[in-house]
Amino acid sequence: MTFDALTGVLLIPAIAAALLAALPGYRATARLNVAATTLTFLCALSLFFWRPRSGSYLLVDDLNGTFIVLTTFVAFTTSVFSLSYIGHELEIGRLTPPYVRFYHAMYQVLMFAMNLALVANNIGLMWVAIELATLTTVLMVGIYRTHEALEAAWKYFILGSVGIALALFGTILVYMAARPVVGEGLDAMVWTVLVKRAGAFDPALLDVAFVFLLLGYGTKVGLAPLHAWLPDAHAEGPTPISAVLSGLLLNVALYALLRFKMLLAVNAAALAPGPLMVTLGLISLVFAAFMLYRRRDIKRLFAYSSIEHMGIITFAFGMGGPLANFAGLLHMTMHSLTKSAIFFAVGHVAQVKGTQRIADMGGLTVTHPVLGWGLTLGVVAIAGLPPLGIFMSEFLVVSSTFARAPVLAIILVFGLLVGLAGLFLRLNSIAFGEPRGQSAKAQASYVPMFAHLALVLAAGIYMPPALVAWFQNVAGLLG
Amino acid sequence: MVLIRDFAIQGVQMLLVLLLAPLFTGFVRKVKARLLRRQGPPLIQPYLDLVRLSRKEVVLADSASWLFRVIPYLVFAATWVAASLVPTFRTGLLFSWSADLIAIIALLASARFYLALAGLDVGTSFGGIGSSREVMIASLAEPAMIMIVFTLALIAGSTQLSTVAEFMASPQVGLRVSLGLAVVGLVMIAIAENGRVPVDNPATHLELTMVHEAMVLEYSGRHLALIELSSSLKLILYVSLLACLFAPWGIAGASAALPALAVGVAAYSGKLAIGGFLLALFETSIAKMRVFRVPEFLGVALMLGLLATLLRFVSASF
Amino acid sequence: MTLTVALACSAGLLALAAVAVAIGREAAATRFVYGASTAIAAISLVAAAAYLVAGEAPASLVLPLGIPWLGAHFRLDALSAFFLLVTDLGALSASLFALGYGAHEEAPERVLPFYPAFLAGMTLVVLADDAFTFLVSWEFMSLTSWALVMSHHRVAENVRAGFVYLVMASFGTLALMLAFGLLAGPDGLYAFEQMRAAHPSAMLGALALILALVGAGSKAGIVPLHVWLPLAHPAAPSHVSALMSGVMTKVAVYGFVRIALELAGPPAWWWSIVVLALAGITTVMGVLYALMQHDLKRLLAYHTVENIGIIFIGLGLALAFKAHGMLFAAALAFTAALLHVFNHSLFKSLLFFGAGAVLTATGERDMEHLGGLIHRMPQTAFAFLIGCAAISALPPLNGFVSEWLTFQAILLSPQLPSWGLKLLVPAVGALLALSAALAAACFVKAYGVTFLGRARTHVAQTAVETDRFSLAAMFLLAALCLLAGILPGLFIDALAPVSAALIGERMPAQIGAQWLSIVPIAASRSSYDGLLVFLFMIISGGLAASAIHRLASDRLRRAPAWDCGYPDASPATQYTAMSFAQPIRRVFGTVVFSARETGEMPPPGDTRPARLTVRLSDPVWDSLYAPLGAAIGFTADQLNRLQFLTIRQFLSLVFCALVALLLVLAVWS
Amino acid sequence: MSRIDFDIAHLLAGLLVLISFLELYQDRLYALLNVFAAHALVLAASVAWQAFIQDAPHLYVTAAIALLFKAIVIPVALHRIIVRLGIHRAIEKVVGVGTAMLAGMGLVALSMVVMLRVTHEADPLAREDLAFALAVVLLGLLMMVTRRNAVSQVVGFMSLENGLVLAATGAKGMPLVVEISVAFSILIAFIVIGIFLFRIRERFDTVDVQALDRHRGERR
Repeated sequence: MTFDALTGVLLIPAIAAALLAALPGYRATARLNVAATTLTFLCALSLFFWRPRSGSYLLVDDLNGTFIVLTTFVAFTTSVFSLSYIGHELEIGRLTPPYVRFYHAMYQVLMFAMNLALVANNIGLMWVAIELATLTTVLMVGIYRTHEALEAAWKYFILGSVGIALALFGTILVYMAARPVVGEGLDAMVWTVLVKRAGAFDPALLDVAFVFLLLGYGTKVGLAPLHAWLPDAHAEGPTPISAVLSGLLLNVALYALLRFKMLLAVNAAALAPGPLMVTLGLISLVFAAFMLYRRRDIKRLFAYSSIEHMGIITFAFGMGGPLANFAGLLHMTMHSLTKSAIFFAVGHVAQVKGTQRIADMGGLTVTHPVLGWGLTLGVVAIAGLPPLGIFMSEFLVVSSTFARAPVLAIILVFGLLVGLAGLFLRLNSIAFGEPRGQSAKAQASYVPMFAHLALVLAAGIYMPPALVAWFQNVAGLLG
Repeated sequence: MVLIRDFAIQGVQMLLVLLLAPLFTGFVRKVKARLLRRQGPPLIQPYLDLVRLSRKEVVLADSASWLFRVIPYLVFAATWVAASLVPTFRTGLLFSWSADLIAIIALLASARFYLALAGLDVGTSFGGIGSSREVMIASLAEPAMIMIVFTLALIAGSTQLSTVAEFMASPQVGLRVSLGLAVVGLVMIAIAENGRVPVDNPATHLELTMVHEAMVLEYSGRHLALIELSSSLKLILYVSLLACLFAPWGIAGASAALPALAVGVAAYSGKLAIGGFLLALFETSIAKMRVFRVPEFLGVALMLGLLATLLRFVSASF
Repeated sequence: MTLTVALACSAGLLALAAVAVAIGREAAATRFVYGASTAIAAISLVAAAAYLVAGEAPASLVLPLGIPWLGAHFRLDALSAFFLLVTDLGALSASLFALGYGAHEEAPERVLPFYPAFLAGMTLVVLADDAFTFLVSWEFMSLTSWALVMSHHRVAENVRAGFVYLVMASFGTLALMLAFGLLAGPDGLYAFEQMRAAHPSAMLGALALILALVGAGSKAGIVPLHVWLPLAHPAAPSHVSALMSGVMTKVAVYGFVRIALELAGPPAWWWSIVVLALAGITTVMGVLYALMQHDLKRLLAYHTVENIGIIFIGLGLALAFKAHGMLFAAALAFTAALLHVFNHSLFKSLLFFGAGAVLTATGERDMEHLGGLIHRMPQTAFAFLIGCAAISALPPLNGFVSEWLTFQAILLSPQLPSWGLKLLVPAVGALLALSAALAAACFVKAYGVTFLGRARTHVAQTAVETDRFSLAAMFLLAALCLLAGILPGLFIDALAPVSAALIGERMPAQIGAQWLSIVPIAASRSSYDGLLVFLFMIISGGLAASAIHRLASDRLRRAPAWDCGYPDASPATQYTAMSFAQPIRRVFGTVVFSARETGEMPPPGDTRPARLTVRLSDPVWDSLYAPLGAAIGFTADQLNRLQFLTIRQFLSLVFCALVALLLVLAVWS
Repeated sequence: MSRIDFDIAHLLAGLLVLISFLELYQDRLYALLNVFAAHALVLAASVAWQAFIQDAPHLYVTAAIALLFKAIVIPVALHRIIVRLGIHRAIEKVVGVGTAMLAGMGLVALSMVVMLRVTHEADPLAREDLAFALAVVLLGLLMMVTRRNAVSQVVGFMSLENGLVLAATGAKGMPLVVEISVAFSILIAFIVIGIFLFRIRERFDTVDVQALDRHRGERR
């Protein structure tokens, strides 16, 4: 197989993982980690200009192109962030060198798994990749080996495995549905073939399949009531992993869901996946919005906000139509960037404050102006306030929904408002007021955080036509 | 030529109210005294008081500010302008269109505003009592007044006093329910606004029961003279307002010749006499009410006004 | 041309904000930022005024920003030009004021970056011509002002104020978002000209109007959506309070006018009932709230609520008249409302500047700790007095003119055929009159307790006159108040194109009327001449003065005030704000605020002071917001249990979800 | 495919469902393990039969994995864990056997209803097989949520996964079946090791409120 960008996206992390597992020493490995993610990102970018022909296992089209570039980019910035973050963790002895080595290796494995899941043209392969990603993140969540970390990892592991099992059953059902039409063998699992022929599939089988896939991959997306693993996993794992989880893994799972939604959309007789997604989305949104109020742990707070936004995105895709789909894609991108930026900030905050308890923070804008205002800006963005990007997507979702389904729009708006209030209630006690708690000197690079926020801001004001055309194209694909 | 004559008449009107005001106050006092079987002060006593006061030196409280010394002139100016815009013996005054009925009320309101400020300026509790009670009374009297203006405006199709007066003088008015309500309300307001019994007693000297007097307690000399003059101007203003609105008989038209004017003056002084007598009679036959029953008193006026307006809104035949 | 200038100005302001982020901590930053914003505001002001006077044709412009396939539409027509003028005037005076006032800011880096951004936001709202740009600017305006409210964040109540403000602001924005979503239709025709062309159905338009009323009303401070306003406005630095009260609420009015009178299509008569009823309540409630306050800035904020009510009364009447095709009356009511927008922006800014000057001089907002300032800061006192007289609608100042016009509009309403209005309008008129009288009472209290009397505290004793920039700003506005009061005709004529554009009819040209008086309908019907009244008062007052000084004695003796024989009564024996309001509180407060007065009088011989405690309850908050907050808290508590389930219980959740979905499938066909 | 092939496949699948019910019925750990071993055994048989009738040799691998790993290694390992942790007492159930049984019935009925909607051109074997597989999956899940004890929950998970393998092998000519079964075995190994390492006696059902208050501090 000749080396092209596609294999690059997969090979570079794989090789880097092997190297990092072998090499000792923190500095070198961390730098190597960054270098690898940089290379991967460049490969992904090249997919824009020169797109490899898709085989029966791997595939690149507009849809996953979006996801790949986003994933590799956030992976890149996160590795830069973890450079300083993990260094600090070493200093305070929260991690020991062997574990750091393990961490870096796993980081690359995770990248590999996610990229594989994205470029897989085979629903079986996609499933395997997502299981791999889950297992790696389980290991990384438990890396601190504290009582809570282990419990969180275990919870994640069990719920994740059940989810995976359900997803697999769904996958098998899809195959069963495809086999009479496509014929036995590999083709019946190849995405490009399926989507062409799906019109002739047995609708009843597809329905059952979608139910299982929705629940299976929905567990990964973190939709309520399947969300249980998410907050603890975010809260107890290392912050870079929280950033990757919120920013990327949820997206990947959602991507899988979208693929199958497209499959059903092709089949006229099958049940419309929209209503199911809309319902789950709204439940997640409202539920998570209310959960924000009683949070005392800053990382759990933002984990719940991730659930909320996943709900919004699922809702948007469930509504469908060019506007809502565009909004969904935009929201997903913006959420990845913003939420990872927030977790970068949160990581630094937790380090300077020496705790994750919101009660022990306060007056951050006084003690650490840059960090405090960065966090505030992030929260402003995630709360959907202009001129940042999420406002645009929320505007499109709300306004386009209200004309079609007023009741849904009102529930949506209610959830948004409750969520906003909850976020700012907590932000006020973190960033403003009299300084509270200890405040160490922050030695960290704010570059990734502000890079993300700058992108979000730019997108809110001006989006380059190329990107827009691309998004609109994808929105069209999603139907 | 016409312009000059109108100027002259406007000037006459201004001087007339200015000169008649103390006399009218004196007249009312005299009648009251007579009704109480007292000799009473001479009719010109108010003039004498004014002269006496303006001769005396001003005793100014240490804590008084420049505003305290300006306010008498402001109050006097506002009241005088208002009074000189109410048709007394002739409608269609030259400057009558410069302020309609609403504006006249607003002018009186501003006079009250400044006076209430003066009450607070020296920083004694008496001034405070006076001002706070005054504004409380005003806060009910003004809307009632506006409501009555609405009624009249809706009947006459104008807020312009001259027009209203001419309309009232014309036969097409007839007897109307709303007018009846309005006149009762206006009388009540006039009593309250001028601080007459039963709302307030201009002759009292027990601070705790005073409203207007408490407000101006710190004034003396020429300042007090101006205040006194303006309050009697205000009294005559209300009487002539009632006269030109509800008893517009004999009032000279806009293009009246001298005889008609003479008739107008005569009619006007007649109305003043009657009004003064009725006022005195009313005051002697009723006792002053407690301060916190005043709101109820004025509330009635407000209700009357609102009722009248509503009737007018509902149908033009009321 | 003008549009480009205005946009350039707001761009400049945004750039200025960026610069301010960089240099915020420098010493010279304050002077630089406020100086620059003064200059920019002046330029934009001149441009807007020129446009309005020249009565140019609408200009529009599309920039490749915002929603990609839509672009950012901007348009300048008479309406937006007028509000641009109001905005710039406020911005100009506020920046001028802040040149002096800002020097006292202890953390300028928390104010300077947001101030120009806030100005830019307001400007852009007025210029925006598509839903997205409008909402972005709108919410940006809220956001920046939120940041300014949070600038003194170390005071806990300010943080709470900021929170309430931001939530209410977002609530309003979401309501507007729904309104626009309705008007834009499912395929998202967001540009305003598309909406103008759309002609929505009556039902749809009505819904949009209600949403607009909720959205814009929550920003303007319509009762019961006003709760954030008295919290947030005082919390901000005074020049920002002036902008929020004087200008931002007007921008909200602009939003409502734009939607209600233009985008929502031809009005139905009953729309106005909603507007008028709410407006009437707002007017009286606002002033009653204000009367109960003794915090100077909060009192002013509540008066903003009242004046917004007056403005919305005018707008409601305009809607009613327009719905019945009485375009002339509609034009009158609309002009009255817009004129009051202008006037209120003038004197409310002036008053907040005065409050700011007092605050810098004494560090006190509580009137009970002030008094006698007229001796220490006479010029501020004079300017503030003019503001008080203007807002109390006293001739010959500007406040009276717009209220007078509103009354004239009300007097035209008997011709309205619909019975609901026949009964509602007079009641609204009574409420308006009541509020006017109460406002006067309230400002007697505010001015008398703050500036008159004797100093109640040492800080008030030792206050010093404020700086020249602040004074310049205050006197500028005071002069404008007087000018707009004595020459209202000019301003009414300037508003003619606006009402011609939105109502389709205009008031008769006033400039021709004799002696510069204003004649809304006909001279025989009603007319008012501020100039002449002014001259009259000058002349008669002058006559009196000269006569007195010629005839009477001018001897004057200073002596202690009359003390009933109890010498050297302390300043504490003066009337306080609470005691001054007591009669009115007894009359109205017992009903509205269920005011309770409990006095405890120690027995004779006991040296303890007697004390009187007043307990007020906020009806709106207690009946609406407190239960809402409680409900949300309760729900949060209930749902929060889900955080503590065991893994098995979580699994059973998944299991139940699965079974449920399968059941759905089973019953599907 | 001939009639008899179909019947045997059908029989084995039905047997699997039956054994799932037996698992649901058991209330002693050892017995549960034995029943599960039987479960795995029947699965292996059915997979092997599928391999034979589809003559797909690679399925024999899956069968072998099922036989060795699930029917022998795991039960033995779990047996030792039980001994080590000393939890050979009765299994504390959440709901009584009767209720569990009724629920199981309902689930089987549900899976039948759902699957029989499938139109007939999908060959009947797959159709019936899927119905049984779905039933097994649901019963496994039911077992997981009705048992408090970690070991029995692992058993539940494994029988769920058996259902998956049944479905996968029933799907004629499905690629990656072996890989998937391997992947799953690894997953299960992880779980078992996890239980073993972390001494998770009750961890599935742990809720140490006081610990939560101390660490997560999420209560108000």
